[in-house]
Amino acid sequence: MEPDSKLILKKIEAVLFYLSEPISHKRLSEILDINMENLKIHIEELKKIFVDRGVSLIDFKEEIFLTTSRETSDCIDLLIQDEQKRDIGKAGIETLSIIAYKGNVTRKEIEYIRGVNSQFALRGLLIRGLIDKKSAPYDERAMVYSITTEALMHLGIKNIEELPEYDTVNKQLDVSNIEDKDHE
Amino acid sequence: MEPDSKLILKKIEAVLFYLSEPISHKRLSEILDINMENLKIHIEELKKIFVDRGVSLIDFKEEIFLTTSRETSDCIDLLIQDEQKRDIGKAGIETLSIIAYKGNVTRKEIEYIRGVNSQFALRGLLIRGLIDKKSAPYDERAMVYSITTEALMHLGIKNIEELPEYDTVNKQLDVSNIEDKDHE
Amino acid sequence: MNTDSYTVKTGVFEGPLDTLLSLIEKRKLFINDISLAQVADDYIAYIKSIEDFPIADSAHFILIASTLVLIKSKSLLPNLSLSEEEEKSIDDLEARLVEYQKYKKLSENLYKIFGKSSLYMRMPSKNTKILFVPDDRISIARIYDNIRRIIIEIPKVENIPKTLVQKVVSLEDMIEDLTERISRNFKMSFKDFSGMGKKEKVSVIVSFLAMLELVKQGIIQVKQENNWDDIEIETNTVSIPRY
Repeated sequence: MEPDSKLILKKIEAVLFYLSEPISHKRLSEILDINMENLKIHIEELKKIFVDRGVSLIDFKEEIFLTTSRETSDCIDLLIQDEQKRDIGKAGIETLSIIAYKGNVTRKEIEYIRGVNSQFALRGLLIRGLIDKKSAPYDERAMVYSITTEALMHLGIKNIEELPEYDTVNKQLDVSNIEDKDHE
Repeated sequence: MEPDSKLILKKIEAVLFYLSEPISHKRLSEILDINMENLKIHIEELKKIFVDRGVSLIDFKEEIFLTTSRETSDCIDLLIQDEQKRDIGKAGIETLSIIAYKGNVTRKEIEYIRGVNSQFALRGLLIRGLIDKKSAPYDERAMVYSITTEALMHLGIKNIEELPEYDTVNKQLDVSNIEDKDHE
Repeated sequence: MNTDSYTVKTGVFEGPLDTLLSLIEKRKLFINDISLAQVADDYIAYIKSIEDFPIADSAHFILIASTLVLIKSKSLLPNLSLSEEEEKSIDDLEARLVEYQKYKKLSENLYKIFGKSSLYMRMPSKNTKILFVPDDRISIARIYDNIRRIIIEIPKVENIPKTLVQKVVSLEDMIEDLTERISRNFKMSFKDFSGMGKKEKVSVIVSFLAMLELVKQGIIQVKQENNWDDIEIETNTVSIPRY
C-alpha cells in the first residue's frame, strides 16, 4: 500500500476511535479531505484490519463506527458493574463535596478549589448519577455541575441548604476572579 | 496462539476501548480474572498489534490505555478545535521540563534550579493534569512531582524515553547532583 | 519571527537566574567567573530598574547580586581574599547557571512539540447508561469532613511570605547611607561601614556592592594595602552629588 494510503487508513481509524458515536461517510470524507470513492476504498481496507478483534467496525446505512465486539460483552458488563460498585475514591468524594456545597459549579472552579485536574472524578460521578451537568443559567456555553435529587435523598436531605453550616461553607468556597490569581 | 489467549487479547482491547481512560494493571487483571504475570504477557502481545496504527497503546506508570496516534493529530484537532491547547507559559513549560527530565522532584529542587518561586506554575500544571503530586518513596512527608500520561499525550509521545534528548540528559543528570539546596 | 518560536511575553517577569543568563547570552559568553564579573553591573542596573519586585523572589535577586559583587570585586581587587564560604557561593552560582541553562534549552525544545501532535483519549460516550448507584460510604458527615479540609487548603494569595523581604537590605538605602557616612568621616574603613562581624552576611555583601557602585561612579576611592587588610574608603570630592 502507498504511504499516503496507509496514513488515510490510520486517520479513519483514529477518527472512529476518538468519536464515541457513528459518523456519516460524508462528514468523514470532509474531515479527511478525500472524495467519497476514495473513502469507500479505504473503509473496505480498514474492515480487513478489524476482523477477529476486540473492537469491531460497523458500517451501516452510510454511517460508520467502532464498538466492542460480541465475544467481549460479558467482560464489558463486568466492567460496567465494577465501575458502579467501586468506592468513589478520594477524588470523587472531594469533588462531590464541592458540588454539593457550591451548587451550579464549573469544572474550572472545582479544579481551582481542589488544585488538581478533576476530569475523571467528574466523569465517575456523572456515570453513577450522583451529579448532573447542564448549561449555566448565565451562559449557554458554560457547563455547570450540581448534585442530583437522588443523591440528596440518599443523604437523607431534600435540598442543599440542609447541609451542615451550609451558608458559611458556601461563602468560603467563593473563588470568583480566579483568572487573576493563576499566574506567576 | 491458543484460543484462550486470543480471547484475553480481545477482552483487553475491548476494555481499553470502552473505558476511554487509563486503567491500572491491577484492576485490569481483576476484571479479566487473570494474574499479573499473565496480564503482562498479553499486554506485550497487544502492543505488537498496535504498532503503526491509527490508535496507540500507552503503558505508563502501571496504567494502560488507548489513544489516537500522533500522525493523525491534525484530523482530531479539526474535531476538537481547542484553542488553548498550546497555551502554556514560560514558567509552566520550564517547570514541566524539570519534572519531566528529572522525575520525582520536590518543589524545593525545582525552585533551586529555576531560582524563582514556582508555586503557581506547579498549581497550573496540576490543574491541567500535566503533573501529579505524591509522597516521596523515601519520606512520607516530602511531596514529589512527576509527569502524567496526560502530559505525554500533549507532547505526542508514548513514554518518557521519547522526550527530546532524554538519554543524553539523563546521563548528565546522574553525574551532577545538587548539593546544598539549603543555602538559598 | 514565526509564531511558533519561543518568546517571552513582554511584561512577564523573569527570575534572577534567567536574567543573569540572558545577560551572559546576549554577550555571547560562556558561563564562568570572567563573564559573570562582566555582567555584574548590568545585572545590578536591572535590579535597580525594577519597581515592583515580586515579593517572593526579591531575596533571591539580592543574594545573587551579592555573589556577583564578590566575583566582581575579586576581579577588580586581585589581592582580595575570599573566605571558603564565599568561594563556594561563587562556584554554586556558576553550577546553578549551567544547570538552569540546560533546562531552559530543554524547555524550549519541549515547547516546540507541546500540543503540536497530541495523542487523544477516546471521547466519553454520550450514550452511557446512567444508573443511580450511590456508594454506601457517602454520608453527610463524610462530605462535611471533606469540605472543611478542602477549604483550609484553598490557596490564599496573600500567603506569600513577606518576612523574606524585610531581611533584605535595599541597595539604594545602602548607597545613601554610605554616601552620608563618607562625607562625614572623609576616610573610613569598610569594616566600620559594613558592620562586619556584627551584621548579617547579606548586609555586608550589600555594603560591598554599594561601595563598588560608588567607586564606579567616581565618588569614592578604595585602597587595600595587603591581603586581609581592611579596605579604606576615601571621597574624591567634598560635596557629594545626589544621584
